[in-house]
Formats: sequence, C-alpha cells, structure tokens
Amino acid sequence: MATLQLTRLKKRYPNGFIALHEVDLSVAEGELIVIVGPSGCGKSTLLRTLAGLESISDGELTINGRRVNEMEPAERDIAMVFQNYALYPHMSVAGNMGYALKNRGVPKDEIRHRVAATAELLGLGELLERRPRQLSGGQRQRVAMGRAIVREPQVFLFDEPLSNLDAKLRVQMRLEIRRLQKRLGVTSVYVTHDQVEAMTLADRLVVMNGGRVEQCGTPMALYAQPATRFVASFLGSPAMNFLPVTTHQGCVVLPNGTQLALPVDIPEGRAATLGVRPEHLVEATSTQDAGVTLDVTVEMLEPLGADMLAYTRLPGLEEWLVVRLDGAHAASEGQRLSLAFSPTHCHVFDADGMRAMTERAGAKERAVQ
Amino acid sequence: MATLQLTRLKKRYPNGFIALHEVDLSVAEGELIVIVGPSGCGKSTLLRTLAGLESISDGELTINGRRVNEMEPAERDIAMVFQNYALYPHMSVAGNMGYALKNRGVPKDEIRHRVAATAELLGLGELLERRPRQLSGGQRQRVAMGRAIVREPQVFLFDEPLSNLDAKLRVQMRLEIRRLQKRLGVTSVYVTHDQVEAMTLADRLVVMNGGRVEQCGTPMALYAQPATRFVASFLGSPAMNFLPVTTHQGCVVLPNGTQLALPVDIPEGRAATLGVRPEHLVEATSTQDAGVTLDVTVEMLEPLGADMLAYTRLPGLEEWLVVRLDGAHAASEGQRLSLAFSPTHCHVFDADGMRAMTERAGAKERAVQ
Amino acid sequence: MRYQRLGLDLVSHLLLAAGCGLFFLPVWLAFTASTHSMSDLYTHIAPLWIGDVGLGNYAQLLSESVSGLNTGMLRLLFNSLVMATGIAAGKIVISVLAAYAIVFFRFPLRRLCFWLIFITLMLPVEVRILPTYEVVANLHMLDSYSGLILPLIASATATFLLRQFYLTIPPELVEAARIDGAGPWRFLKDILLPLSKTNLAALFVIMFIYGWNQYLWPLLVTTDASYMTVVVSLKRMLTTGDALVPWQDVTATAILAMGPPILVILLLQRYFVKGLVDAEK
Amino acid sequence: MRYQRLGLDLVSHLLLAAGCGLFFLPVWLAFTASTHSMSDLYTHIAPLWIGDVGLGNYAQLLSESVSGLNTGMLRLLFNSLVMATGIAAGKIVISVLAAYAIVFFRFPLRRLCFWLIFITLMLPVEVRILPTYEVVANLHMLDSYSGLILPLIASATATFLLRQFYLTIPPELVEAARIDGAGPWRFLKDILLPLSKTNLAALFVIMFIYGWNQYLWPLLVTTDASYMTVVVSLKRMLTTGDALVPWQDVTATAILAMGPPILVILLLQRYFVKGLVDAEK
Repeated sequence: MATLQLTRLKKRYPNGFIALHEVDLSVAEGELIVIVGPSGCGKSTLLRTLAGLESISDGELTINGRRVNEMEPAERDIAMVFQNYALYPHMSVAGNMGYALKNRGVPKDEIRHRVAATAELLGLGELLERRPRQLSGGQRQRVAMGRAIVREPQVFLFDEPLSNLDAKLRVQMRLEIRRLQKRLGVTSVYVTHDQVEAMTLADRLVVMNGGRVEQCGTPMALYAQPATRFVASFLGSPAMNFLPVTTHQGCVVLPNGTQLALPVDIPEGRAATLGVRPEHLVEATSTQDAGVTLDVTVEMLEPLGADMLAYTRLPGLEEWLVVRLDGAHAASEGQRLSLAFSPTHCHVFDADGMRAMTERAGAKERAVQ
Repeated sequence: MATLQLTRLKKRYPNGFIALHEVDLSVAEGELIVIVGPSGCGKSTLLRTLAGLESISDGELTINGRRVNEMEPAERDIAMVFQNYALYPHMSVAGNMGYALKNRGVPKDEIRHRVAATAELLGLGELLERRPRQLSGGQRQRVAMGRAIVREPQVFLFDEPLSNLDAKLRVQMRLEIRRLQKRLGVTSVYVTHDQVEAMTLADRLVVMNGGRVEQCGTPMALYAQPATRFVASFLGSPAMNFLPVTTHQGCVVLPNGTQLALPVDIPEGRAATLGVRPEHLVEATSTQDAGVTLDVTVEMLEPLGADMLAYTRLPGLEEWLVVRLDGAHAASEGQRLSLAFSPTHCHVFDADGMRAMTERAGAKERAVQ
Repeated sequence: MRYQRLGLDLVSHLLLAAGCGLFFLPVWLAFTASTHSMSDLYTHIAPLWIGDVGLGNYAQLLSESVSGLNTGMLRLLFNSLVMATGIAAGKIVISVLAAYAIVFFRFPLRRLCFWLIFITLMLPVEVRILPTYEVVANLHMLDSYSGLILPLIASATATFLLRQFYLTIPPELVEAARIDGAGPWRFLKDILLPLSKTNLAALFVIMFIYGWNQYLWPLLVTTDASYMTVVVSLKRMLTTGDALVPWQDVTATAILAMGPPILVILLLQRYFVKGLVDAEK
Repeated sequence: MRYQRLGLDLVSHLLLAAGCGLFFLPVWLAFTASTHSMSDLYTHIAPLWIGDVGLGNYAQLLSESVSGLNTGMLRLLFNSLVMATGIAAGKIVISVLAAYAIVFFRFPLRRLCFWLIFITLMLPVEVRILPTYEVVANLHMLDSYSGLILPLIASATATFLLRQFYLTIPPELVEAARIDGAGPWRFLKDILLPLSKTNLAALFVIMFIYGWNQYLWPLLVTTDASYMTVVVSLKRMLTTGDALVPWQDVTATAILAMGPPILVILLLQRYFVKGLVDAEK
C-alpha cells in the first residue's frame, strides 16, 4: 500500500541502446496499473528497473516518497511474480513461500502462521508439502502469487504472469488476480503483451512503444479515444480498420470520393488516416441516417461462433476492411455488402500517427454513448 | 490430393495407456480437417500415427485406398509442419526446402527450380540463402510451410503450426494458411488446441476428448448444436453458461423455479444441465416475447473494447453467469440486471453430458436463424 | 521419436557383444591370474578360469608387508584413499567457487578469468611437473598428504562442467532470490548447492577416480614408503630387476585397487546416475 | 541478471591475481631455466629472468640426438603427435557412434550398454594396464603406433558429453528428417555431424591433450626409442643415475612439449571456444 512515482526515468544500456526514454508515471495507492505493448517496447525493462533488477540511468524513482534508485531489490519492499514463476525447484511450496521471511529473520512460528494463512487465501492449503514439479501450471502460478503475498510488500510487480497458462485457465486466473488485488489493496504494476488481459485488469492502462509511453488512461478511454494510431491499432481485436484519406475544405475525403465532415486538425490536402473499428461497421439499411456507406466485396469469412468476421475489400484498395457480423449471418464469400458507419465512431490520425481531431471535450461522451 | 480413411484406429502404449480409442474418420479430397481438443486428448498422437511417427496398435489407415499402417513416414507421401518448425539449423532456407527432394534423388536443377517456385509463392524469394536463426518467427513458419509444399505431397499434416507466433501474426498466418490450402487443394489435417483457430480454418472440425472423437462436423454446426456438454464448453469464448436444472412434466425447471418448455429426452425428475451462450443472454425489455428472464447481480465487469463481459450471479447459485454486453454499456459492479433468453438458444445435456433434446431435424435452422 | 526399425539390428548387437568382451576380458583375466600361484603363471599363459590358490594370494597380500617395501597393502590403500578423497573434495570446492564467480558475477576480468581457467586445461600436472615439484619441495611438503593433494586440485574440467550447469539455471531464479533478500552467499548455500547436488556427486566420483589413478605425481613427491599409493606400488612390483615379476601379486593388487573406486560409485550411485541421466527424464 | 555490486570486489581480485600467479609462475620458471647453462642452474636456485644462453639450449636439443637415447627430439615430437592425433580421432569416431546408438536407437540392450560404457569410466588405462599389455603383446603390437593408440581409444567421457549434446537436439528434428526420407546414416551425416561440429572440435582438443600427456602406457609399450614420446623422454632425462640432471634440457623439452597442444588449440580455437561459450549466447 504505497504510491509509486517515476520521474523522467531513463534506461540506457552500456552498448548505447536506450530502452526507456524519460518515462513519467505516478501510481496511486492501491491502484492496478497495466503496462502493455509489443515485445521490445521496454515494458519489461521498466518493470525490472522498478524491481531494482536493472539500474536506473537517469531520473528518479520513489516509493512512498522515498527515493529508491540505488536500493537493492530486497530493500525496496516489493514482490515480483515472474513469467516462468521462478519457484525454487528443491523447496516445498511452504519453503518457497517462506523463504523471503526466513531471510529477513522472521521467527519460524510466525513464518508458518503467515504461510498457512496465505495458502488458505489461495486455496493451496493441501499442497504445502509438495514440490513445484508436482504441481500443475495453475497451481504453480498460485504459489508464485502466494510467495509475493505472504511478504505483505508495498508494491506487487507482475511480469506476464499468465502467459504460460492455457486460454481457459488464463481467463480464470485473470479474474482471480483482479479480485485478490482489490481485496488486498496493494499497489500493483502488471506487465503484459496481451491487450485483452490489459483491458480487463487495469485500473489504468499504459501503452508503450519503442521505450516511450504512448498513452495512459482507463482502458475504455484509450479504446474510445486513442491518442495515436499505434494505440488505436494495438487495442481491440479484431484490430481497427484504417483507410487512407485526404483533407479537403475541412472534410476528410474517403478513397471512394465520399466526403465526411469531421472536426479534424490537418492542413488542407494532406494525407491522413481514418480509423473505424470492425464493430462500428454495420450493414447499411435503406433508411441510414447521416452516416457514410461503403460498398465492399466479401473475400473471406471467419466464423468465430458468436461473431463472424468478414474480410472485405473496397474496390481499388489494398487493405482489408474487417467487419464484425453476427455469428449466424448468412454472408458468403464473393458477396457484396453495403457498410455504414457513423462519424462519431471515426478516428483520424495525421501522417505522424497522432490523433488529429479538434474536439477533445465532447468526444468521450460521444464515443462511449 | 488424396482421401484419407481411418478405421477403428487404436493406439495403445507399451505401458498400457490407451491414447486413441477406435477413431473413425474419413477425409475427402482437398478437405481441411481440424482436430481440436485440450492437451492430452490424443490429437497429437492421432496426427503422429497418420505421419507414421507412432505405430498403429489396431485398426487401419489408408491413403487413397492404399493401406499404409506399416509404411515408413517417407513412403507415405505426406508432409508435416511442426509446432517448433523443426528447421535444420545448419542449412539455408533453400537447403531446408530441398532436403526431401535431394533424398529422393531429384536432379539438382529441378530441386532449384521447384524451391524457387515455392519460395515465390510464399514470399520467401529474398531469403533463400539465410539460415533459420536469421529469420523472424513468421518467416520460419513460412519456411516450414514451404518445406512441406515443395514436395507436392498427398497430404499435409499440421501440428499446431501457429502456437509459437504472437497474436497479430497468428491471425495473419491463419488467413494465409487457409488461402494456400484452398489454392493448392491438398488434403490436410490440422491439429490445434485453440478453438478460434479451429473454427476459422476448418472445413470440418473434429473435437476430441480423452482419446475419443466427441463430435465431427462443420464449425457452425458444432457451435450451434454441440453433441456433448464437453463440445459445448470447449467451443466459444467466453464459454457457454451452464445451469443445473431438473425435469418436470416435460419441462426443465430452472434454479429460480421458472419452467421452460423444451423438447428434452430426460426421465422425469432427473438432474440435467441447461446451457446458454453468453451472447444469447440479453437485457430484458418490458415487451419480452415468450422468453425467460433471470434476475442477476453483476459481480465483475471485464471491458474488452467492443464488448463488455459481465460476470453475474443468480441468487443461490455458485456458478457465474457470463453475459456479453455492448462495449459501451454503462453497467457497474453490484448492479442488478434482468436477463432474457429464448428457448431456441437453449442446450440441454443429461447427467452424462450428452445432448438430450429430441428435435434433431428442426434444430439447426432454429439455432442458426 | 527414435529410429526403431533398424535393418542393422544384428550387426549392432554383435558389435555390442564384442565391445563388452573388449572391456571385461582384461578384468576377468586379471582376476583369474590373481588366483593362481606364481609357478602356475609362469607355465601357462593367461589362465581363463579361477586357479587353485583361490583367494590365498589376497590373504597373503593384506597380511604381510609388500615385497620390496616396508609398508602393508592396507597402508597403501589408505594413502590412496586420503589422496583421492582430498583431490576430489578440493577440486569440487575450488570449481564450485570458480564457476559461481564466472557465471553469476559481473566483474571486469571475467573474460580473462575464463581464459586463465581454460588454459589450465592444457597444463595438466605432467607438463608443469618440474617447477611444481620445486615449489612443493621448497615448502617442505614432500612426503606429506598436502604435498600429494594440493598441486592436483585446480580443475578446469570440473569448473567447466559446473559452469555449463549453472548457465542452465534460469536467471529469474537468481532474481527471485535477490528480491527475496538472499545475498550471494545465501544464494550459493540455499539455492545453488542444493540444485547441483547430483552434479556434485557425479563430479566427486569422476574426480575420485582421477585422483585414485594418479601415478606420476605421487611417484615423484613421495620417497617415504609410508606415503606411497597403491598405483605407484603396482609399478614398483613390475620393476624387480632380475627377479621374476610376481604376477599373482600384481594382478591381486590391481583387483584390490579397483575396490575403493567401485565402492564410491556404489555409495554415490543414486545421485551420480541421476546427474547423468536426468536430461532424459 | 547477475549480482553486480559485490562488497567483496577487492578480495576477489586479489584472489584472482594470486590464482594467475599460481598457474603461470611454473611455466615462466620453466622457460627461464631453459635459457641458462647447466652450471648456472646448479649454482643459482630458480632463476627468475632469461639467462645468457638464450635459445641455445633449444637449438642444441633439436639438432642433436637426445642424451641417453639414439633418437632426435623431432622424432619424439612426431611420435607424440601421431599418438595424440590417433587417440583423439579414434576416440571421436567411437564416441560419435556409441552416443548416436544410445540416444537415437531403441534397442533391447540400451540400458545395459549405457552401464557398460559407464563402467569404463572407472577403468582408466592404468587400472587395466597389465592385461591390456598382455593382449597387445600377443597381437605383436608392441613398439608400433597402433599399439600406442588402440588401447587408449575407448572413451566414456567423450561418449557422455556427446550423449548430453545429442539429447538437446529436439526430437522433431529427427522426425522431420524421417519424413524427409533420411535414413539413420544420412541423418548422422547430413544433420547430426554438422550440428555437432563445434562440440567435436572441443572434444578433439581435449582428447588431443589427453593423448599427448599419456605417460604410463607409452612407457610400457615402447622399448624401441624410435617410438618413444616426448613426455616419456622427459622422465628418462630425470633418471640419470649418478650424473647431474640436465635441468636446462629438461625445461626446454617441457616448453617444446607444450607447443603442439597450444598449436592445436589455436587452430581449432574458433570452434572450440564457440562450443564452450555458446550456451551463454
């Protein structure tokens, strides 16, 4: 239960590679921050500098207002859950969970008591005498959690803790981690490359790319109003569709010539990108209000059960336009569809990939409506 | 381009473990069959017996009507794509692709010609001189595909070829594999544990569990009308909701006492399970027609972007009831919801997990409607 | 996952049988020779079956002092045991520390260190034997156990084997231990040593045998027969000047000399085999 | 991922420096001694700097025949080279085949085979030296290169190291090769040998040094000086009876004897170091 403050944090490796470019972030007490990004974006490096496993090149890191830049990991009072769990293979579950306490000189009786209480909380009571290799993946994951919890640290750090589990178990453990974190109220930083995990777990989401923070905010805010094209394409599955557009008299002009009145902030005649999410493309009815329609051809269908993804193509365009149809939709490959979408669901990005819409104030309500 | 016929195929290991219990399956020319199931269900063993890497204990396997039970892998004229690609690390891409041809004594000129043509098809033309370790994951995957294609085999076997790729690349390669397979028209058997991959790729889907085939059919048929509770829970994400029910005078009785007239095939008073998919639970409007309503409390919300999953609970029941709401839905935790669903979307399973609905004929149209 | 049908099944089995013979025949011949009387041995060549003296030669060897030396066989065996144990234990302590430093610490001379240890691979005791002798003599360690043991202790091979093993330990384990407040020594004691138990047992056996079989160094460094080892005494028995070589004693000593290594293997076998086999699961 | 701040930095560096000294001092002393005249060596103890004879002792050694033997130093070096190369090459061929059979074939006696090879670990040539001598003598291989080489060829260590490496080869690679129509021999030739290139080079170096440093076996099996090896000749020089030991020749020979192993290391270094280091990436 602590606050965490990163001020212009920088990490440069001896070989000159800069893994983190001046990262600023403050984490409130009890908050669960998820850092998400593709591999190589610096998210793991960031977590490891927080843990003290990597030195900080520049900037300041404070926990509860106390500068910890130079402290050893054990002195920072943090706990970390590793991707491969990093359980000590030769120790029992109880030994694994109690090892940090033992190193701190906590009396044996108290260790036993605290380990038992934590094991109870996680449903590991029966397994205390087992070795890690005798446990299933999910159980190992729980033991790794228990090892972190039993120390009652100031901050939890999670390094992709669910990526070694299968899909079903991942969903279940995701719920469990969220519930535990809320219940214990411990400030947490969680790193993942999986945008679904990120969206569902985060109080606030930090999207990183190339060692920089692209955007930070609540999951739905980022989804509804991505600040950059990168964020827009990273969050959401299937990914957002992008169409090359130009601007003309304050309107954006679609590849098929349609003009769309959007409050964009791009000089006349410049190239830009229009983004529309697959679920915002709907089949046009005759009485379409104020929207835009696109006539496309279905090239491939992917039945997902509840939904059906249609990979369609606008004449003369290279990119797919992915549409999310109902799972029981009767579409067939080669069929023509007329798609409509509303200007409120449009995102425009300039040539540098930055969001280029003027209305900051009203956008959120509209997008979330 | 061949047919494949498995007749009461059985695999028993020397230690007595039976990995496959009399599997029957016939694969038509050019068909893409996907075998899906949880780990340990025997799907990989099945593929390996087809390849000749595991011996067959009993039953018969024919390719194009020719019995191949005792043939060496190389004699069966099949090609296999492995999960870890299994590229020869010391050979160039061209060397990897041409190795099988070289072993068959194909003249060097022809090897070069065929390798070049296949590389062209897969967009590997530039990479022929590279070593596998110089390639990205997606490129390695392509080389593994190329090695299979260049031999022009009778049958392709795929052993979870996409599971080492990240999410975005997986979607892309999934589309590419499907396109290639249709274009080449080679009979294929594809093994995966990922139900999304299975649904989107398969001409026909084989769901396995515990060494037995649970159900076989088109993806949408299995999704709409699962033959067992296992198939129902395995396909679809989020998974189907199950409620314990009893039967009374030809009706099923929900935990909250509601009676539902369904054509079930279960003796009076017996316990059964009612399954409803999350996307078929909708918020009840006042003018609900003929449906059933359940009053639930929202316990946890997972925003996925386009959708919002609500984990709700029916009073007095242990299990979650998962509902798929719109991504912009204003639900909050602790809120009460009234959910409605239509009898046409219900699945009833008996105590053994078998589908127990009498109407076979009309069900499909209704479920897919 | 393996080739099962072979085509050359028969050939490989014949080769195997021949290999077994090649390895075991000499041991068997040595044993049978040790159960014959000296006169028997000089009238027959290579007896293939147990002779009429039975274990008599052994009883005599163990009770009397060895011919040409005023030391008993038991003393020789004890000397060999002390030397082999000392060398094996010393090598393991040195190697564990060296491999630990090389793998887990980042210090400026890590690369140099690696090369230095590597170079000792090409400097076995035989090559540096003369200067080493001088050093040991100056330190008055001739005819002592420490003189027998210390110069043979540095072991590049063991360091390399341990290093290879340490490199397979996931870095996350080290990091988890750091976060759990374990310093370098505690990590060594609580995590690394317990994890390398089987490897250490295997190394101990190999090094024990290496130490046991040392010949040239003990020969040089001991003049006092009460520090002589079994292997050296074997050579002594062969150089009898004009007298006949007592082959029955020589072979009996050879068989006796195989005893302690076999005993060590049997004692540590559980760990040893696990250490060698575990990669196979 | 490693401990970086140490607290015992200074101590470890001092230990390192001491270690270097311990390893290098003897070599340096040997070299300086070899550049002095015999009379110098018997008036001073352990000269620490190069003497006034310079490389004269070397020139003399290489041009004249070795004192007490009617063979030149070059012949001795050549003999050592043939023996070491033969042993190293032979060991590698045997080990590759044995490890290949053990890892990739399922035959009924696999377990037994494993144990047999394992047992040879405890039977180094010194232990089975007498019966082996008898066999070699009966086959008329005394005073021949084959007699020097063949009995030293079976190598449990090399087989084990290769086996460990082969076990790391993913089974899918073997399966892919089977599907690609590669039989056992073709798999060995096309896949396994190219993949183990670096390991084989490393093994060759280690085995070459092992062979080069053999002492007891060449001593027994050669009576003809034209088959004598350098290492054996060193020992000969030390046992001069009543005459003074020619220390300048002994040390010069020792330095010369270190040459070929160093040359082999330099030649194969690229592979060797890669084989040892590659786990580190």
